[in-house]
This record gives sequence, structure tokens and C-alpha cells, in this order.
Amino acid sequence: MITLTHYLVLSGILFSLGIVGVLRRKNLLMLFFSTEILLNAVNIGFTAVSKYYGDLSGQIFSFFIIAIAASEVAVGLGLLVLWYKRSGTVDLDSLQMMKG
Amino acid sequence: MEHILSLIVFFPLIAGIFGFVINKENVKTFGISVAFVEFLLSIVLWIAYDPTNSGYQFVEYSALIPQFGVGFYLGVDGISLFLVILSTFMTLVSLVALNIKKDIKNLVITILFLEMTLVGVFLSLDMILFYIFWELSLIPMLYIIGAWGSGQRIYAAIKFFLYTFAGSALMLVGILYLGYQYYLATGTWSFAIPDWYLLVLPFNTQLWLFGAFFLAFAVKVPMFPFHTWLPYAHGQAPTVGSILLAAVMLKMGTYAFIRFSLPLFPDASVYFLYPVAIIATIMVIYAAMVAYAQKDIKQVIAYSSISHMGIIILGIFAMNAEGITGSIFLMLSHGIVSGALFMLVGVIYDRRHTKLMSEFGGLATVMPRYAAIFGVLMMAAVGLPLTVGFVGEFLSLLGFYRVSWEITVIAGSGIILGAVYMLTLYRKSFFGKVVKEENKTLKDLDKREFAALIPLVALVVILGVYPKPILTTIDMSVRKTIQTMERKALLPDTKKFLLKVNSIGGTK
Amino acid sequence: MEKYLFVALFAPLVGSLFSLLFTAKEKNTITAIVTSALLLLSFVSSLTLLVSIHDGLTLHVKMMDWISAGNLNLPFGFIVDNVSVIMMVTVTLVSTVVNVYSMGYMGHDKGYNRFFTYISAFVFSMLILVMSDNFVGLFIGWEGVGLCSYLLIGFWYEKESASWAGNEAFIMNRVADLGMLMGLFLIYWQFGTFEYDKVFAHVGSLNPAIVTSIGLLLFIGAMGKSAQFPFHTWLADAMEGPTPVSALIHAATMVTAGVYLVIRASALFSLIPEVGHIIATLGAFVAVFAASMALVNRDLKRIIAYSTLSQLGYMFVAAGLGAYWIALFHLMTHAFFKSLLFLGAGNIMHAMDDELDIKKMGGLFGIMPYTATLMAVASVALCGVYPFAGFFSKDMILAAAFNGGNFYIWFALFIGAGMTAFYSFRLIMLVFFGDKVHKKLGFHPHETYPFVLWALLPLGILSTVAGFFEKPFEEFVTEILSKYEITIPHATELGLIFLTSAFVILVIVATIYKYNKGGFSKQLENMPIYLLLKNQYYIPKIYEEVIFKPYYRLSTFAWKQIDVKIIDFIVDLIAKTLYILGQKSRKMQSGNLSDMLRWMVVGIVALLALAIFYRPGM
Amino acid sequence: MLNPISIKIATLNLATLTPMAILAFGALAIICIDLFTKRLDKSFFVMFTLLFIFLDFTALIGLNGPSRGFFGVMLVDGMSMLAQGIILISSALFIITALSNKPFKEFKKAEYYALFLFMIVGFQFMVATDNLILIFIGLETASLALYTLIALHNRNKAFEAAIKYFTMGALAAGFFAMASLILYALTGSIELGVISKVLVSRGFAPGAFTLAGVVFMLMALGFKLSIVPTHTWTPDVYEGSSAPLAGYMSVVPKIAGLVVAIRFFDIFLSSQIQWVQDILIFLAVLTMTLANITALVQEDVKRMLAFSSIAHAGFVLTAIMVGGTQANSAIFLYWILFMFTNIGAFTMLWIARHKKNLWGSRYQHPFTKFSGMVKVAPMMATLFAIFMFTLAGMPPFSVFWGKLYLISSVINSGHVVLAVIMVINSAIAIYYYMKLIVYMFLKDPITEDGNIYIANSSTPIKTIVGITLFFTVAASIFVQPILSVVTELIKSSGY
Amino acid sequence: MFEAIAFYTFSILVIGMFGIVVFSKNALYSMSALAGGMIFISGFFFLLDAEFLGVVQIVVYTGAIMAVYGFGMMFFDTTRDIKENIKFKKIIYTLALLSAIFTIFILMAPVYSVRVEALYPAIKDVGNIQMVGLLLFTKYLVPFELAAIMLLVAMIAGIVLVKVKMEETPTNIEVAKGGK
Repeated sequence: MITLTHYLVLSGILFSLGIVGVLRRKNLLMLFFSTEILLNAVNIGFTAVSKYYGDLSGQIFSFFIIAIAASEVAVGLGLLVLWYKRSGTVDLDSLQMMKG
Repeated sequence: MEHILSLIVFFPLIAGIFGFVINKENVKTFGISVAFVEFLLSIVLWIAYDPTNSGYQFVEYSALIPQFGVGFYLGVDGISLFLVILSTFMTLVSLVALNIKKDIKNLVITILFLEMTLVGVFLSLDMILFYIFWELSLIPMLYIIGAWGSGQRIYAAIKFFLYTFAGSALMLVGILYLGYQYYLATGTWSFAIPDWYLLVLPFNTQLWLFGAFFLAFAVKVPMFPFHTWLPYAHGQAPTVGSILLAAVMLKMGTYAFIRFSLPLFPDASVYFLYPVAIIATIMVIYAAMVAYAQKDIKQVIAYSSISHMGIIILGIFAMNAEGITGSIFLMLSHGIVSGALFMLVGVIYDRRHTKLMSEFGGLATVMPRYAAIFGVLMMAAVGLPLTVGFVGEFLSLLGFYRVSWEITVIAGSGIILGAVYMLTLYRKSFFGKVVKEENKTLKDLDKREFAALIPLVALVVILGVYPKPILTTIDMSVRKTIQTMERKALLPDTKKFLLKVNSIGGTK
Repeated sequence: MEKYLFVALFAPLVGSLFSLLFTAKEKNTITAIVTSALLLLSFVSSLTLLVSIHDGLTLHVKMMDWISAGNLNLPFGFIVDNVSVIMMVTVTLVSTVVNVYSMGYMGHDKGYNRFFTYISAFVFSMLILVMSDNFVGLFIGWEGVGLCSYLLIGFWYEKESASWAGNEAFIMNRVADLGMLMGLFLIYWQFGTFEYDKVFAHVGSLNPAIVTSIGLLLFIGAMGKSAQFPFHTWLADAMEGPTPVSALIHAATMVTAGVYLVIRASALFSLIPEVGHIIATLGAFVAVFAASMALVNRDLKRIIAYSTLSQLGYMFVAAGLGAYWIALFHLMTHAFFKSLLFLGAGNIMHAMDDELDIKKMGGLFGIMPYTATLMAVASVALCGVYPFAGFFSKDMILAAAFNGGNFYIWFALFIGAGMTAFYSFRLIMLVFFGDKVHKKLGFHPHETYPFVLWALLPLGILSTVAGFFEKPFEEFVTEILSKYEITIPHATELGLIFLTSAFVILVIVATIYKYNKGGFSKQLENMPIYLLLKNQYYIPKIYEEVIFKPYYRLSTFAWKQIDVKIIDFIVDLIAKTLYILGQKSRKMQSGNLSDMLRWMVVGIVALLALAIFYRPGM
Repeated sequence: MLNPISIKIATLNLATLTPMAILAFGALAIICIDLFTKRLDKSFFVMFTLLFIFLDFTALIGLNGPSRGFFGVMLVDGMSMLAQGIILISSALFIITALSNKPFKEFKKAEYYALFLFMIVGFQFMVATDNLILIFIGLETASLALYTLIALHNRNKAFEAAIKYFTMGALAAGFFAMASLILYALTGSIELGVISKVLVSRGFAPGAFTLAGVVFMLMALGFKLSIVPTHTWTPDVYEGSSAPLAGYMSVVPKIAGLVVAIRFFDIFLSSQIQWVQDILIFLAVLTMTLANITALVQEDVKRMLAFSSIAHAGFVLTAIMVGGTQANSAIFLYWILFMFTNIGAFTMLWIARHKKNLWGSRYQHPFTKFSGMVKVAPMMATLFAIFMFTLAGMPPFSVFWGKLYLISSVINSGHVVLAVIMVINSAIAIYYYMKLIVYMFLKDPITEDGNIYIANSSTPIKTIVGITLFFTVAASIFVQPILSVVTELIKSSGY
Repeated sequence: MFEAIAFYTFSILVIGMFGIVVFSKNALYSMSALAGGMIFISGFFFLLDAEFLGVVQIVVYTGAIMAVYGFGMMFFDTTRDIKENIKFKKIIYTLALLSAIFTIFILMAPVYSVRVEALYPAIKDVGNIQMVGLLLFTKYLVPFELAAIMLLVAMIAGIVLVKVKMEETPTNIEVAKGGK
């Protein structure tokens, strides 16, 4: 019997995977991939809760999260393009002008 | 006379703002005129003041934040009256003595601004208002020391500012806590001091609050071991800064002790009496010793201020009318005397650009008038009778004798050590032969310097011979403060103590 | 009569203020004339008052309020009674003489005007001291004379030693003043007032322990002003000042203020005989101690100064033993002959271009006979030879000592008298007789101005005849001071007088004989006792090593080590620590995005850990 | 089968939506106008924007809360109105600074203004609801627009700032989503009101699960509020963006975040959950202390101000911890006063913006740049000094009153030690504010030319400075009216 | 039973895919794995009776988002293996491990044991899509509209950002690189 906990744990595992990606990626593009994983992990959780509670709000939330993910991609890539044009790299370590 | 206090507080500010427009050449004259008018106003206040009334007079109140109990609340009583006059007077004198050319306009405006804050501190009857002026007074002094000082001026200015600001941080918590206590007791917010006088606090609360206020006042006074900002500030400050710092600003701390610590926390004050008295005694002796070791004339006077402030603290914590009245008078006299001494150091610094004793010697031959005035003020500083310095010192020590003769004896050695460093200073710089070539051609005091110094010397003598009108006025209000303490005292020990120190006779 | 009081009191002040106007100007004889005239006026007024007092009047004036705070109400009050009027007369008389004398003595000094300012100011202070009706008023005068003394000792401020001596005098007096101040405080808190009348009226009902404390504290003040051991060193050093000053302040008037205080507070001291005993013992000790130092000293003025010290010791013996009127009497006679002695010495110095070493003089009698005569008279009076003034007063003191049964005190005084005789005549012999050493050294001494000598004449006369006023004096002052009954048999008393006189005269004769023969051999000078005496028992050195230098070192330590290296260091350390922490925390802000993200995750992880493991009240 | 649904317009309470609708319309209008007429001057855009902000403001004032609209999604209560008011006023102040003397590319673009208006819409939604979905979308709308606005400043640093901000924002968005998931899993609702009820009814069990929700929410909101350890973006982003935008960022996103935080933490604080209180105290202390200490060593005024605004946020966090009417009123009082001052201060930097780099460092506004400014530009220096002292909480200037009321509320809740830590922090803080003053007033000038300090000034900007200065200096008079309004509104919202 | 098999299968697949996304050195693999993972996630949605979401997931993610990423990859020329200078690996993995443990530990707590009354219960016999549609256009109308604005913002932002012309001189870029 697959319970809600199964889904939530899966969601947690995926979220952690996303965090690993966010932590170790130096390539900004691939770092953005990881943030997508974070949001998707949450989506699974929402839908599962929605199902088990018989409440639709979770699905709606997931829906909006997808929309948000899409918007973020647009802006994020826009910024990356800008930076790439300027510096020729999307390596995160190139963003070191400001510190201290 | 309705709004004379507001006028006295804000006149310098408004005049200072006008000052921005005035031509650079005339700004000093403007400043002197303003300070003079301000001084006249304070004299008018004195004349109009009813010395038989011990309460607050010319009270003005307008609510600022009624919801939070903060109001623009001014009033004057015998304790503050003369400190206000001292502030206006010393500002006037220091402006007369001013001979800085650099950025004179900014300087004059800053001094006027400072005057406002000083007067405001003494006239505020609302704790928040008091705190405002208390903190505001740091800004002009920071600028004066930092911009017109010498040597490590910026270090000194920052040190002064940070130290005193940090010191009063806890006071803010104390104020707010007290406000809350008042709120709990009465259901309304108020930061008005007369209201607070009605508030009886539990002993433990008193202890904590006393501590919070103490730190702020101790730094300002400055009490040992919070005094190290003072030598730097004085050492680097221009003459005008030193005068106002020593003459008026240091008094803010001791004034606050009388105004707040004693009547608000009578039990705690008595409880902490001995620690405070011991600190004060250390101040007196330690500062006198350090002063003796100094090589710089100005530093000697700076440390001597600490020493004198120690006696003032003792007088305050005598908690009897003699001691407190004496300490207030000593505040006035120390204001006049230290101000004048700093001015005198300024005179010689202007001529030689050094303040080291070793650079001088034999000045009495070259500058006899200067030497004479210095001598008079030195004698006032060491507390010679019939000078202004004696009355306060005598009364303060007299008052504290009732509390503890042992401590009084030890602190009283300050009058010996004071003579030691002062006379040594005088001997090294004024006596002996003129050795240095550049000293042989020094000019004696000029008219401007005379104009600034003569009033001070005159006051030193007049107030030394006839201090009574001032003393009685102060005494009235001091007695009232003591009555407040007696009324509010919780512990039987406190009551017994207050009764004892305020009565004559009885065996030891 | 009040106007006489005010005239007597304020005439010197007026004089002082008048000459103050001229201080910065060239020498102007008018200052000297005006001040002298005013001092004379003061003297005349004092005399008038004396007469009135004698007729039974007592003046008690409250001029104006001074300090009032709490329970304290302190007016400027003056009292002229039998005791104070004696002091007034003495002070104004001696000061008038000294002032006139100084016109000659200071004639060539560039501080001429300044000098007269100080002298008059001193007289004013001294008059306040003696006329005040309360302890604080006395303290005003007390400090005032201290100030003038400081100024006058350091009159030649260009001399390093003079300014040093001035400081020493002032500071040492301050030490003692502290004691006195404490005494005043104690009085106030017991009586609520400082007025003599009220204090003395109630002193009897007080706890004896407190009275003892008051007495001791006041006496500490008296010790300082009267230069009693251990405060005595300043007096010898004070001889750096101009000689008229030494005569007026450090012989006749100011130094006797301590004695005056004890006399004034006799009502108090008479209640505490044990303190009186201490005073007497100390006085006796100083009488011998100071005299012994005078034995070997070669400095003209220091010898006289030690003599003054010794005589002050005599006075304290009398005062301590309750013979207040005798003390006062000796005070007065001493004022006459000691100032005469000093002024004579001043003449010599004037003649010898300020040379002070008596071994460099000799044979001056031929050159300045009048001075010599006056000094001889003064010396004889000092030694207490009949019929000179000193005889009467000094013998009374010896009798009083014997009377109280304090034979060791008597013996000490007896020895002291002998020593006095020796050093006085050693001085006379070395200065006025014997070889004219000064000629070899190239001095050209000469007699001083006649008017100066005339001015000295009154003192000379008084030194001679004052003793005969003993009885009227006793009657006069014991109207308010307690009587002192000599209880020993009259024969014993006479015997003692004879014994003392004989001893003194013997010593005088022996001294004259010895010095006529050429004095003592040089070898004596290597004896330890000689060195001890010559170095003033090493006391100045001890003070220097044990107090002055360590104090300076301690001060420097307090400044350099405690203030700068500890307290300020801690203050700066707090600031620096914050700053260094800032630099450390700045590393958190590495600017690297990865690090930033990691910090966020660190936050999450840490808080989650807390959520799991930290559960207060859940 | 679904039944047909009929909804009466009146029940929707359209009014709750009007303020946002006005702005959204304005934004679209700008884009459309730009389509048709090219080469419009920036003054047109600015005034057009301002006009819509004004309309929005009037619409806002017309509302009377507390009321809900659109099926309970919209929540117009006193707090949201206050927050919207703050957002709109600072937006108005900000947009005027676009009228600078020097030309800047971004201000020529119509999109800039459109995005700006959309951003405001986002923030307004964020504060005007208790629905987590709407909060999230509002947040993202505003954030995405803000990232773009930063990047449009068109400097390398601006891009760097935008990317850093964006990336961290994405992670924070993940946290927010996770928090919502946990809360949803716990309560089956995504509305704070319902969540609160359910949680309370169950006694917040299971503990760790609930607290995990708090943790994720705290970090997500903490990112907006720049709470340690999510604060690291702040200095870099402020440095990279234009000065007025940095000032804007230090006020507006934070007040939006604060409102959400107040709403969210109220659930736990009114039930006296010790853990939440402790954590908030801990984070608040950590935030202000770390920020203050780091600010001490900054070499650039803008970065210093960034750390200062972190510290201010830490300050305000304490009031969130306290909860209750006084504390919440204190937050808003503080923030209103802080808004004027901080925008004023950043505008001063904007005025001093100058291309020439006389001071040879990587910074745009290093402290050395302002050396001896009082000699060459005394007025500017004085104003700057007033702003600095105000930020330091020097009485009687505006922020002092906020600080006073805030610390008072902390004390009243019995956290005296926390109050002491707060004042000690403000004592540390004064050092770095004073550093600038020391440079301006006490050091010798580096240049004779005072123009470099006012190169970018123009009448509108001066007006802005004048307004902010007025509210800063004369605060003593305004505190009472502001406070009474704030208290009334907060009370009416039930906090 | 079917549910369990499907759940575990999809779980392994998704975790595997996302593992590749996170750990792969090749951006192309990474992206492809991401796309795959997204599709598998939609499987969960279908499993959970959220058909609408499943469709949206596939359409939006794989159809739109991945396309944009693909475009980005081409632009950035990151199809080859990329070198990443990863420092402090230990810290990273400790953090990751801890966060995983904590998150999972917390999420394992049984929450649904207490039944919660559904606010918006799914109505029987009404399709998922219908229900979602109903909610979106009533209750969630405002968020929906705001989401529209958000997408508009994203669009404008994307366009404006890509349009930006470079202003600063190359020296500044040097500075930027020098900052490493």
C-alpha cells in the first residue's frame, strides 16, 4: 500500500537531490536545472497530499508552481545570455567582482 | 515669560541657521551677539525665577506623542537654573576667546548648535527629550574636536563619540523600562520626570535601573575607569572645544545623577553608595596622580577635571543638602575654572603651538599678566578659600563626611594632590628662568583675551566671596529632591540613612 | 567701634589692591608708602580696639552671609576679644615695621610693587585668621596666609630653589590642612555650626572620644602651619624668600597661627588633657630637635628659622599644658625679638650681597654697629636673659612644664634653652666678631639706611621691655582664657628660674669665649653627630626618597601603565576586537554565489536540526 | 456533475482588486503607448508612472478594511493597507529619481516602467492576501521584475548582482514551495487563517513536521528580509544596482516580506510556541550583530548601507518575535520612518554619482570619495550627515522614534536582555555611519571640485531629498499622527 | 499493487534521472535526463488522478522549458563536457546528506492520520480537468490572472534583457575576470 508518506519521502529525496545540485553545480545553466528539480519535488508532494486529502488546492498549487518555474526560466536564461555575452562564460566563479 | 524656556533652548539653533547666510567675516561677531543675547535671556530667567519656590518654574508642556507619553516638557528649578546660566555664559566667553580662522562659519554655527543641546539637557523635564538633547550634544562636539583639533583629532573625536554614545545605550533601555513600569502602575504612558518621581519601584528593579543609568552618566562624567576618552578629547580638541567640554558637558553626567538616579532610585542609590564613593575616591586620587605625571599642560588640566568630578560625585552621594548643594556649586565653579584654564592653555598654544611644560619656563617674566591670571585660576582650582573653588569642594566633602569619614579623608587628600600637580605645573611653566629663545618674545595677553578672561576671574572671586544667593536657590530645590528620596524610600535602612545624613549631632 | 574693626581689617586689603595696580609697572615708591600708611592705620585701629577691649568691650560683628546650604549657615563673622586683639596688635605692628623696613631692603628689586601687594595681602589674611568668629573663617585666613607665604617664598621665582620651596611650603601645609578640614567637618556634624561661641558652649556635653578626635585633627592643622615635626622641613626651605618675609611670616606671625588655633580653641583643648599632653610632648621634642639642627648650620637665616621652630615648640608646650596665656605671651614676645633678629639678618645680607654663609662673614661689628646691637639685643631676648622679653615668657613656660609634673618636658626645654644660647651667640660671634673673612672674599659690606634702622627701633625696644608687661597681659587675656595656676612653691619656681638663667648665661659666656679663641676644630665636622645635624637628621632626604620620588614614579606608573596600557588598552581592545571580528565575518561575504547558496542551505540544515533536537516546552 | 455556478459581482468585492488593477492597466498602457510612439522622453514615463501610482494610492485610501474579496483570496485589512501605502509612497519617491541629470539607458526604456509597475502589483498582491498561492505568485512576479530592473542598470556589476539575486531567489522559491507543501500536508489548506486554526486545534503536532514548515518558511521569507544566513546577496546586489533602486530594495521587498512574516508567525506566537520565539530571537540577534560587525569594515558607502539595512531588518525581526499590537505597530512605524531616511540616503548617493573615478578603487562610492566633502559641498555633506545620524538612530531624527517604540515593545514583552543587545548593537552601528561623517567633515578634501558630488542632481531629485529630509528631521511632529494611524489599522486587522 | 509497482518504478526512474542531472558532467546528458525526469514525474500525476497536471507537466516542461534550455545550451555552447571547479566537496556532501536525512526524517512522520476536512473536495463523477478549471476560474481567478501578469513580466524581462546593448568598455570585463 502506497501511503502519503511514501510520496512525501520521495518528494523529500528529490528535494534533497535538487539541493545537492544547487550546492555543487558551478555551471549556472545546470544550477538552474537543479532549481527545477526542487520545484518538481514539491509538485509531487502537493499532488499526493491533494489526492489523499481529496482536496484540489494542492493540484492548483502545483499548477502555479509550474507556471512560476516557467517564468523563472525565461528571466534566468535572459540574465545568463546577458552575462554570457559580456563575459563569454556561464561559470559561476566568474561572478566575483563584488565581495567583502 | 510664558515661553522663555523654549526661547532659551531654540534661540541659538535658529540663530545658528540664520548664521549660514552671514558673511564669513562677520560671523564671529554674529555668534558673540547671539551668545550674548542668549546669556541675557538666561539672566532674565534668573531674575524672574522665584527663589522661594523649590518646584519647577516656567513649565511648558506640549504633547509630542501623547499615545506614548512623550512630550515637549521644559521646566527649570534651582538645580538646573545655574547650569543653564553656566552654559550660556561659557558659550559666550568661549566665543569671545575664539580666534580660529579656519572655517569659522561652521565653527560658530556648531557652537551655537551645541549651546542649544546643552541648555536643552538641563531644561528637559521629559526623559525622552532629555535623551534627545543628551545624544545630540555629541554631534557638535564630534565636529569641533574632529575638524579643528590637532594631532590625532579624528581618533580622539571618534573615541569621544563612540564611548559616550555606547555608554548611554543602556540608559535608553532603562528609560523605556521605567516608562513601562509607569505604564503598568498607572495605565498611561509618561516619560515626564515629575510623574516618575511619584513612582515607587521595587528594590530589585531599582538596582538594575540604577546600573543602567549609572553607566551612561559614569561615562559622561567621566568616572574611573570609563575616563580614558577625556584626555584624548581634551588633548586634541581646540580651545573652544575643551572649554565647553570641560565646563559644561561633563556636568551633564553629574546633573543627571542628581536629577534622576537619586530621586528615582533612592534605595538603590543608598545601596550602591559605597561602591560609587570608592570609585569617586579612586577618581580623585588616581586622576590627580596621573595629572602629576603629565607633560602636557592641557592634559594636566584634563585629568584635574576628572579629579574634581570625583569630588562632585562624592558630594552628590552624600545625599544631604550640604553635599548636593555643594556639588552643584562645584559644578559651576569647576565649569568656570576649568573653562578659564583651558582658555589660558589655548592662549599659550596659539603663541607657541605647543603645550608641553618642558617648552616653557619663566613665563611669569615674559607674560606677567598671563601668569597672574593663571595663578588666580590655579588657586581657584586647588580650592583656596574666597575663590569659587573652595565653596563647592568644602561643602561636598563636608556633606560626605557625614556618610563616611574614612572615605572623606582619603578623597580629601585630593586637595593635597591637586596642589601638587597644579603647583608643579605652574612652577615648571611660569617660574624659573626663560631658557628658550622663542619664549623671550612672547606677547602678553591681548585685548580679546582679556575680555574673555576678566569676567571669569571676576566670577571666580565674586562667587568665592558671596556665593549665597546661588547657594540658597540651589538649596531649596535640593531639599525638595531629598524629600522626594525620603518619601520614596522603601527600605527602612534607606530611610534611616537619609535621616542620619540630613541631621546634625548624634554619636558616631 | 565696629568701624575700627573694619578699618583694621580692610586697610591692608585696600593697600594690597592699590599696589596690585602697579605690579606690572616699574618700581614705584608710592606703593610702599601707601601700604605702610595703611598698615600703620590698621595698627592704630588695632591699638584703639585694644584700649576699648581693655575697657571691657567685646566686638562681635556679622558682616554678611557667606555660605548657606542645608543646615549650614555660615556668615563672615568677626570677633575682637582679648585674645584676637593681642594678635591683631602684634601682627599689624610687626607688619608695619617690616613694610617700612622693606622699602629699603627691597629697594632695588624689580618686583618692588608686587612685594608690597603680597605683604599687605598677607596681613589681611592674617587678620581674618585671628579675627574670625568661626572655624571656617579661621580656615580662610589660614589658607590665605598659606597662599601669601607661597607667593612670598617663591618671590624670586626665577630661582629654582625658591619656587621649589614655595611649593613645598604650600603642599606641606595642605597636608596638615586636610587634617584641620576633617576637624572642621567633625565639628560641624556635631554642633551644626562653626562658631566658636556655640561650639565651645556645647563641647562639654559631647562624647570625649569625639572631642579628642576634634582636638587631634585641629592640632594636625596647627602642626602644619607651625611647622612642627614632621611638617617642619618647609620652614627652613622657606628662607628662600626675601628676608622681611621671613621676619614677618616665618617668624612673627603666620607660623604662630597654629599656636593661636590651640589657644583659640582652648575651651576644647582644656577638656582633653591627654591631647594637650601630646601637644606638649611634641612641642618639647621640636624645641630640642630644631635647636640641635641650628647648632651646626652655617646658613644665617636657617639658623634663625630653626630657632623659630624651637621657639614654636616652646609655645606648644605651654599651650599643651593648658597655660594658654603663657603661650600667647611667648608668642607675642617671640614675634618682637624674632622679627628683629630676622630683619637684622636682612641688613647683614643686604650688606653682604645676599651671602648667607656665616663662616664667610666675621668682624662686621665695626661696619654695622647699629645692626649688631639690635641683633645682640634680640639674641639675648631669645636666650631669655633678664630683663629681656624672652626671659619672662620662656621661664614661665619652663615653670609650667615643671608645674605639671612633666619633668622630662622641663628637662628638654632646659636643654633647649642652652642650645638656644649656644647657636645664638655662635651666630653673633661668627658674624660680628672674629676674622673679617668677607674681606678676602671681596665683599664690601656697609650699614643700611637710617630709616630702616629707625624702623627697627620699636622692635628693639619691645624686645627689651615687653617682659615687664607680663602681669597686665595676664590679667587682660585671662579674662577669656583660663587662668593657669602655678602650684609649685614659689621658692622652687625661683630656683628653677635661677638655674635656667645661670645655665643660659654660662653657655653664652662659654660660647663667646670659645669663638673668641677661634671656634671649634674642623675635625668635629666629621663626627657622625655633626653630619646628622648638618643634614637635618636626613629628614629632607628621607622625604625626597620615600615620598616625593616614589610618588612621581607611582604617578608615572599610573599614567603609563595603568591608564594607557591597561584601561585605555581594554577600551581600544573592545573596539579592535569588533573590528577584527568584522574582518573575519567579511570572509563570509566571499562574493562567490556557491558560497552564498551554501550558507542558505546551512541555515536550513541547522534550523532543521534544531527543529528535531531542540524542543523547549513542546 | 457540476452544477452551474452563478456568482454575483457584488459578492466579489471588486474594490479590493482595484489598486492592483489600476497599476496593471498602467503598465500595459505604457507598453502600448511605447508601441505606437517611439522616442518618448523619460520625463513622460516617470510622470505617467507617477500618475498611476497616485491613482492606485487614492484607490487604496478609498478601501475600508478589513474585508475580503474574490472568494476570500483577497484580504484587505489594515496591515495590508499600511504596507501598500508604504510600497506606493516609496515607489513614488523612487521613480522620481529617474529624472536625474545624467542620462541612464534604462530610464529610456518603456519596459523599465512597465516592469516597475508590475513589480508593485506583485508586492501589493503579496501583502493583500493570506493565501499562500497568491503570496507566492505575487512574490515571484515582483522578484522577477526586480531582477530585471537590476540588470537593466547595464553595468557588469549590475548583471552580476541580478544573477546572484536571481539564483538565490530561485532556491528561496524552492524553500517557499517546500514550506507550503509541509503546511498543506499538515493542515490540508493553503490559507494562513485555516492553517492557523487547524494547527492550533491539533496542538501543533507533530512537532518536527510543523517546525520544519516554519524553518522553510523562515528561510524563504528570510531571504527577502535578508536575515542571516540568507543575507549574503544584499551587499552585492545593492552595490550592483543603481543607488535609488538599492534604496528601494531595502524598503519595499522587505515590508512585503515583513507583512507575510507577521501574518505567518502570528500563528505560532499567539500560541506561545517557545521554539519559534527562541529561533527568531537567535536569528534577529545574529542578523543585527553580524551585519553591524561586517559593516564596520566596509570601504564602500553603498555596501555599508546594505549591511546597515540588514541590521535594521534584524532589529525589526525582534518585533515580529514579540507580536501584539504595539510590536506590530512598531514595525510599521519603524519602517515608515526608515523608508524616508533610507531612500533619502540612497538618493544622496545617486546625486553623488559620477563617472570619473578619482579614488582608484573598485567601488563606486568608497568612503574616500567623500573626504572633506563639507569643504566643497557643505550643504550636501550636512544633509548626508543628517541621514547617517538618522539611520544610526540618533535622536530626535525619525528612525530614533521607531527604534524607541520598537525597543519599548521588546521590553514590554519582558525581553530586557534582548533590548540590551539591541541597544549595544545600535552603539556598534553608529561607528560605521559615523565613518562617513568623519570622512566628510573631518578629513581633507580630495578634490576642489564640488560638482562631482552633485553631478547627477536635478530639481526633481532635490525635491525628493527635500521631502525625505523633511520627514526625517521633523519626525518628532509626525510620529504621533503616524503612530495613531498605524496603531488603529493594526488593531483593526486583529494583530 | 499496481500502484506500488508504478510508484517504485517511477520513483527509481525519477531519482535516477535527477541523479544524472545533478551529477553528470555533460550538460546535454544533464538536460536530457531532466527532460526525462519531468516526463516520469507526470507519471506520478496520472497515478495520483491529476490528469490535468500530468498534461501540463509534459507540455510546459518538456515542451516549453526544456526547449528554452536547449536553446540556451546551444547559445552557451555547453554541449561538451564541462569542467567545474568544485571546492569543499566534503562540506557540500555533508550538508546535502544532512538536509536529506532531516527532510526525510521529518516527512516520514505520519500526518494524514488525522483526517483533515477538505476545503475543496473533488466531486465525484466530475473530471479532474473540469474541477481544476472550475477552481481556477472561481476561487483562484486572481492568482491565475496574476500568474498571467507574471508570465508577461517574464516575457518582457526576457526580451528586454536579451536586447540590452553592451555599454561598458572591455577593461571592465578584464576587471571582472581578474576578480576570480
